[in-house]
Amino acid sequence: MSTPILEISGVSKSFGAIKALTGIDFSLAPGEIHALCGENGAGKSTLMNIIAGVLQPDKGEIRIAGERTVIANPAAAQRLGIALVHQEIALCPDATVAENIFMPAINSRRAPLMNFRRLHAEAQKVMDLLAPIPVRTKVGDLSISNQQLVEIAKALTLDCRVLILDEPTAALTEPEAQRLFAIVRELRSRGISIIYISHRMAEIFSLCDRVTVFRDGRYVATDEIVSTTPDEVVRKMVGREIAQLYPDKLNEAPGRTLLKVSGLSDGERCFGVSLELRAGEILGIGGLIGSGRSEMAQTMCGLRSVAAGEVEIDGQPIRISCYADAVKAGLVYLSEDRKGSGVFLDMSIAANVSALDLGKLTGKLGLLDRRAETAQATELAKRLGVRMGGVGAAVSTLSGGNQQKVAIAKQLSVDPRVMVMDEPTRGIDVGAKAEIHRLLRELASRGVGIVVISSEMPELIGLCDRVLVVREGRVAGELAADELGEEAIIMLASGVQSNSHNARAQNVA
Amino acid sequence: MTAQMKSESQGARWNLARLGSMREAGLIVIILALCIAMSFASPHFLTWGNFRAMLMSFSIEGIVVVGMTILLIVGGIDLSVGSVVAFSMVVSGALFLAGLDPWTASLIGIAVSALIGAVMGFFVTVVGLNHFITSLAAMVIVRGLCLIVTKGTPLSLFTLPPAFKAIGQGSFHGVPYVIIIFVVVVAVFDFLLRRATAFRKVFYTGSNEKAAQYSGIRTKQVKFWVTVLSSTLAGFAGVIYMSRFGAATPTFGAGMELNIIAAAVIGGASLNGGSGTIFGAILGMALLSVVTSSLILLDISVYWQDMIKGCILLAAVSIDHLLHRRKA
Amino acid sequence: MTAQMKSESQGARWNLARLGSMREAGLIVIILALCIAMSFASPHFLTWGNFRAMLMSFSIEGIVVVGMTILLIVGGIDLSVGSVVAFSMVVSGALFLAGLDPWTASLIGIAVSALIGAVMGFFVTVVGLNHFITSLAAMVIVRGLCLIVTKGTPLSLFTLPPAFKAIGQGSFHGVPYVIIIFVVVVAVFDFLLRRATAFRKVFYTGSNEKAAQYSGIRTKQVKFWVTVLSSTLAGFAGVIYMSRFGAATPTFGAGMELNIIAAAVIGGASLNGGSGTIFGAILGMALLSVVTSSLILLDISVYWQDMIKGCILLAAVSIDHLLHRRKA
Amino acid sequence: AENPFKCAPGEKYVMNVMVSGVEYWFPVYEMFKQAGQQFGCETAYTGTPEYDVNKQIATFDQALAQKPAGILVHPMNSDPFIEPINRAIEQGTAVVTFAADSPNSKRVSYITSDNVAEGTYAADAVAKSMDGKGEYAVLENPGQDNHDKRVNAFVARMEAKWPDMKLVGRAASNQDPTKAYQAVLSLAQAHPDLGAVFMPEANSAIGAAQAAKEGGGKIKVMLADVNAKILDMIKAGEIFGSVNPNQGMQGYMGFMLLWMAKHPELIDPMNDAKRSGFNPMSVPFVDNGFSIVTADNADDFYWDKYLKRRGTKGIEE
Ligand SMILES: Nc1ncnc2c1ncn2[C@@H]1O[C@H](COP(=O)(O)OP(=O)(O)OP(=O)(O)O)[C@@H](O)[C@H]1O
Ligand SMILES: Nc1ncnc2c1ncn2[C@@H]1O[C@H](COP(=O)(O)OP(=O)(O)OP(=O)(O)O)[C@@H](O)[C@H]1O
Ligand SMILES: O[C@@H]1[C@H](O)[C@H](O)CO[C@H]1O
Ligand SMILES: [Mg+2]
Ligand SMILES: [Mg+2]
Repeated sequence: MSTPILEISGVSKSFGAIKALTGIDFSLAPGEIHALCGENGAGKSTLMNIIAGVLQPDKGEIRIAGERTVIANPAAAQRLGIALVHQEIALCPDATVAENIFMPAINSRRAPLMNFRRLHAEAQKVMDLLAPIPVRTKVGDLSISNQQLVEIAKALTLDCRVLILDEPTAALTEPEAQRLFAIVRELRSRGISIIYISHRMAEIFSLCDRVTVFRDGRYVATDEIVSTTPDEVVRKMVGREIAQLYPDKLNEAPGRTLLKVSGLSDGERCFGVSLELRAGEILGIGGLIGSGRSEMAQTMCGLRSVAAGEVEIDGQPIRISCYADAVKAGLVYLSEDRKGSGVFLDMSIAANVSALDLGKLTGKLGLLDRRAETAQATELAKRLGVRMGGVGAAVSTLSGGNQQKVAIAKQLSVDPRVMVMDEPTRGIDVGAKAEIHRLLRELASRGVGIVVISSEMPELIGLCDRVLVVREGRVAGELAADELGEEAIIMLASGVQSNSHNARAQNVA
Repeated sequence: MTAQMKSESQGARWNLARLGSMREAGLIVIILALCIAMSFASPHFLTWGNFRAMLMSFSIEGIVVVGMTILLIVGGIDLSVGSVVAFSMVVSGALFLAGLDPWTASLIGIAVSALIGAVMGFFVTVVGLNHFITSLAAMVIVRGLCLIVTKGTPLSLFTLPPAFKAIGQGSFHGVPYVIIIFVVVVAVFDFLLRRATAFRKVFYTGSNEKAAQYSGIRTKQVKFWVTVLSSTLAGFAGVIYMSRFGAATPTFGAGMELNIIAAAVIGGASLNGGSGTIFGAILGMALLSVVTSSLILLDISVYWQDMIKGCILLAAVSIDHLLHRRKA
Repeated sequence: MTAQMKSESQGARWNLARLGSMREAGLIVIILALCIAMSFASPHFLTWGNFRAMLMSFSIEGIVVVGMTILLIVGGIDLSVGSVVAFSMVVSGALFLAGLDPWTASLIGIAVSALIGAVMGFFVTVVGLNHFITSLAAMVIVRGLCLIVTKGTPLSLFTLPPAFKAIGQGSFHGVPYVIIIFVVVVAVFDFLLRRATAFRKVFYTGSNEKAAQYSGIRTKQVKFWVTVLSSTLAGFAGVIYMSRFGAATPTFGAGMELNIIAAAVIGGASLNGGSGTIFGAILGMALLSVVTSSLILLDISVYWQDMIKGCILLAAVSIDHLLHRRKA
Repeated sequence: AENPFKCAPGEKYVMNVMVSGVEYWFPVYEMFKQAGQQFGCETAYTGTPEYDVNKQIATFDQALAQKPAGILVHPMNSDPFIEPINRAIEQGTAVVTFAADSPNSKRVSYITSDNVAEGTYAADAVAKSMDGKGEYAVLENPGQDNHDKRVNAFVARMEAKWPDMKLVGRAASNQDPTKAYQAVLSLAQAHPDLGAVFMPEANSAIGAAQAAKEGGGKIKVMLADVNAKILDMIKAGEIFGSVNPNQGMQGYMGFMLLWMAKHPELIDPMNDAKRSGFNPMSVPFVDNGFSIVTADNADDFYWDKYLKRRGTKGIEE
């Protein structure tokens, strides 16, 4: 075998008392796509940050093409030909898409003046490979999924030998993901090595050549994809068998109407949306990126201003002028933008969990009962399996998936009547995801209304009893449990007959 | 878990073990070190008279610092505090001279200050301007109002009744009322900021306004009320100054805002919002005051005072920062 | 797409169509409206003499605004500018009095100012303090240095050679050199900030420092150099002031920082970094200046000037904000 | 008998001001110090470098904590100093105010130049040179009492004695040369016939004089106080003139008043003081006079030359 392009041996990294990595080994062959798997908090992102020069290891060494190397900072990594698409979007919101895409190039450019015309033309070319986002738009004005596409486009412009993608598809839908895979394969054919981190087993098995598994910051195993199975990878990750990925669906007729939305428009991105959610069922919402699913949900909950339409909960019409009204009526929304609007990064886990309803933790005299707050957070964190130092730790110290669990814990802390969850399991590992799905099913069966917006097709199909598909801000159609399938969803979502749809290993996910 | 809950339940903040890990510990150490050094350098430093002078000099400003710190936590800033302090003095003073009893006059002065806060709050939350520019305009406008009311000359309130003057000038068993009021205000707000539900929303809003909105918090309301609170406390301070000085000076407190903001920032408040403590801010104030008064006691040439003061300040915040960073 | 490219290739910034969509359009409209109103109110307003007078009065400060704006864009702030202006005057002045030729003395004054910026840059990037507290300390220290050098008394530089005095006092075909220098500095930096590769990094660093680092930008270097630039421009302004006034006053420029920051913020710079333009900041400065001189021209009572000025300021930024928001 | 005009060991007299780094105070202290030395007393110069009454009171209190024999204070604002001054008197420290007063306090004396006379004189000088006819403006520092007095006296005198002198503008320059510069430029625009401008202190004058000069030198600049730059401009004819309080006398007499207040046993006037326990030293007010500075005598007002002539270290001793 030829010398690995990248070789990690014995790398350890701690954050205070938390050991993120312990004596990790890893090796990347030239021209391979190498999947990296592990539960939330297993240390995947930490290792990638070390490779990209963002963090320094406490111990261990890195070899690039056989040569021992210290990667002091991101600029050094770039010079070595290492590019990283970060799990957490790191773009400049005030700059245009074009400038963000070519930021590393602008940084190292010698020409004293900018040539904006060329920049825009070239950036548009790169961007169009993924999605036709106009490159003069300010990144701050893009939805989070479009930002993720920009982040990927940015990595594609780098002249690199090693490309690391840390959960690039967490908020992407099938078509974008497929486009990305085509690009990644093409890069591989040019001899570029790729590290691919994902919690979606289907993707890993359709895209990658080898897979390495980490558990609790330690190296577990590396296998050829062809000689392993998703179940085995999951077992290595979690350390046990996961019996059933998705809970059983509702097998009786749904009960009374919990949520009724009629003719809802915001006048900009969603128009005349009507839907009905009934007790016991989990309603899915599918659609392409930018179809307006999130806007629809946000409008419903008073997070965007309503131009027309009505919302009823339990048969009671509610007046929603702001989100606080919705919360009061028992309607809560989980944001798809974790960092931007989901969590308070600098605040403790406990404070994050209690943010939605401080009232129930408030005793006489308006004082916060911190013991109750701690207890609540501890209980929910345990239920969701948050890997953490303690509930007093800042959310910023958690891994991406664990931050997402905190965001979910916040929703669960109030006893909502209807939960609208936008990409609820974004970045969450297989085991925890199954756990959360079970929890949602259990809530649904106890009469809590659950709406799940998801870009992950298997999740919509596996979890939901019924799926609405949204296209260009309107409901394009509805699929009952027995009609659910990737092809059906895609057809409704894109509005065209897709005949040559390349179905992924459906049985896996 | 039990251990955690226990320390939590003891109110624990003053627990010695936790002191070491407090944000404020570095500052306390630095202030103590300065005091010890000073007590060797000057026999006058460790006297009640000097201590009283230092406390007196910052205790009324300390009340303003409380409001500013809370405003910084919510992500705002208030450049108008100095003007509002003066306006509160001037309005109360003018009403008193017009025949009102000083207590009612003072209440009106404070109410007017709150109103100024409400107007600023309106511009920030409804119009959508930022706190900096809004409060800058307010600073100029309110200072102008002071000049208009007084025609530029200080109002002499020599005739204030002794009972009212006592607030600012009297003392209780040797401890000036001003200091008592200061300690009470600080203690109450420090406690509330750490424990009260309403103030927790201030942290959420300052830490991530959007996430706060997505948690059902009416962040505009929060920002509005914090702005009002800051002005109200400034107005309250103005009334105490009036009692202490027996005068209402239209130019009073010009430039005060920088000192106040500096104290809060030294004490750990972030200009980007989301963090800060009242106790820390007061320590910041104390540090500034100890440095100033040390230089005077040491009889340092006036030419050199500013330079040395600035250097000590810079060194102190650097040490504090490095101590704190090491820990993190 | 072709149409788009065309407008781009025309350098386009001054293209009328785009003017409407510019961040600065609102301010221009407001300033013009004020000017038109004033030209009815006072026959002296719309004269070259008055225009020249207004330009003269803000052009040197305008140079300081340039540096401050760039510093705000990178996410910093500089409270020390007023002190640095004075220090540059004082150092150059003292060296001149000690026998150096004024040109060399001025270069040294500017170099010393740059050095102050470098020291601040060190504390910000290496020690890790924030710009606010660092520059606050610098403000005090440098003001102290001014006192030390001058012993508190203004240096009279009456004997400056005419060629040197001409910078601040002379004119070229009726246009004062000061205005020419100002226009050149503003034009150059405005252009660089929009077009130069190096200055893009300032925006990136200010917009999201982490993202910039991940793209290989040495954000500490960027912040360091911008800090140095701001002080250097302040030092340059100090030298021009020295030439204009033929004096070096240790107390010069105290409180200047607020005015400078206000101008930049009115002109669209964000205190959180990431946005701002030189042109906008200069418009902000112009607005402040038009208001001030209008009040004098209209012979408004001094007692009312502040209040009216503040109200106009508040109204102007509100209108600007609302105009701009409607568009977004 | 032994010379009674001698200090006991450790007897200390303090001068206390705001904006302590500013030149005006230095000649005051110079003579305060000299008088002290002549009496064998210790003296000290204290105060806050800032323009802030709260901070000044803090330094006053600190000085007080060291129990000095007397304090010569320039109270930034009158009434805020009542309580501190009275507290000082109670603890046996004598207090005399200078250049600004705290009339409602128990301070022993107040020494100052007559601000009204200064304004009046300045008005006469300006009007006379313009043959009693023309336009003038004033720059102000609203809120500082002695400055307001000078300006008001100037305007009042013009109105009373010079009916053809017309006040065309007032602007606040607040002791800032750049503000004064802009104000004079604007005033000159609005009033092309502006012939004179008066301001009550020297900082503004640096900016105002420059603006006047750029306007072609038609505007006569008149002010109170001096500094090296002002003196140079007076000598060059670029500034019309200045009224300057006799700082030396302020300091010297200030000390004498303090000293006498601290040693009342030396005086035994014919009144009821002794019997009723009042301080017999009662001189409520002293006028230290002022000088008119013109090109002829300007040379005698340079602080550095004065220091060199005297061979002392100024406020640093
Ligand atoms: N800045 C930090 N401070 C403290 N702990 C940290 C910090 N960053 C990461 N950790 C901890 O290191 C561990 C590994 O985190 P990492 O982000 O590498 O996990 P991951 O495998 O990428 O998980 P995910 O799938 O959720 O993204 C976690 O326990 C996390 O809490
Ligand atoms: N502030 C904004 N300004 C302009 N366009 C916006 C803004 N926010 C969102 N959009 C656009 O609105 C469209 C719909 O948004 P959004 O992405 O939320 O839809 P979605 O169906 O939830 O898809 P996803 O969440 O997967 O991206 C997208 O084209 C997005 O770019
Ligand atoms: O102008 C000066 C000073 O400002 C001080 O007030 C003393 O008296 C005046 O002459
Ligand atoms: Mg991760
Ligand atoms: Mg979405």
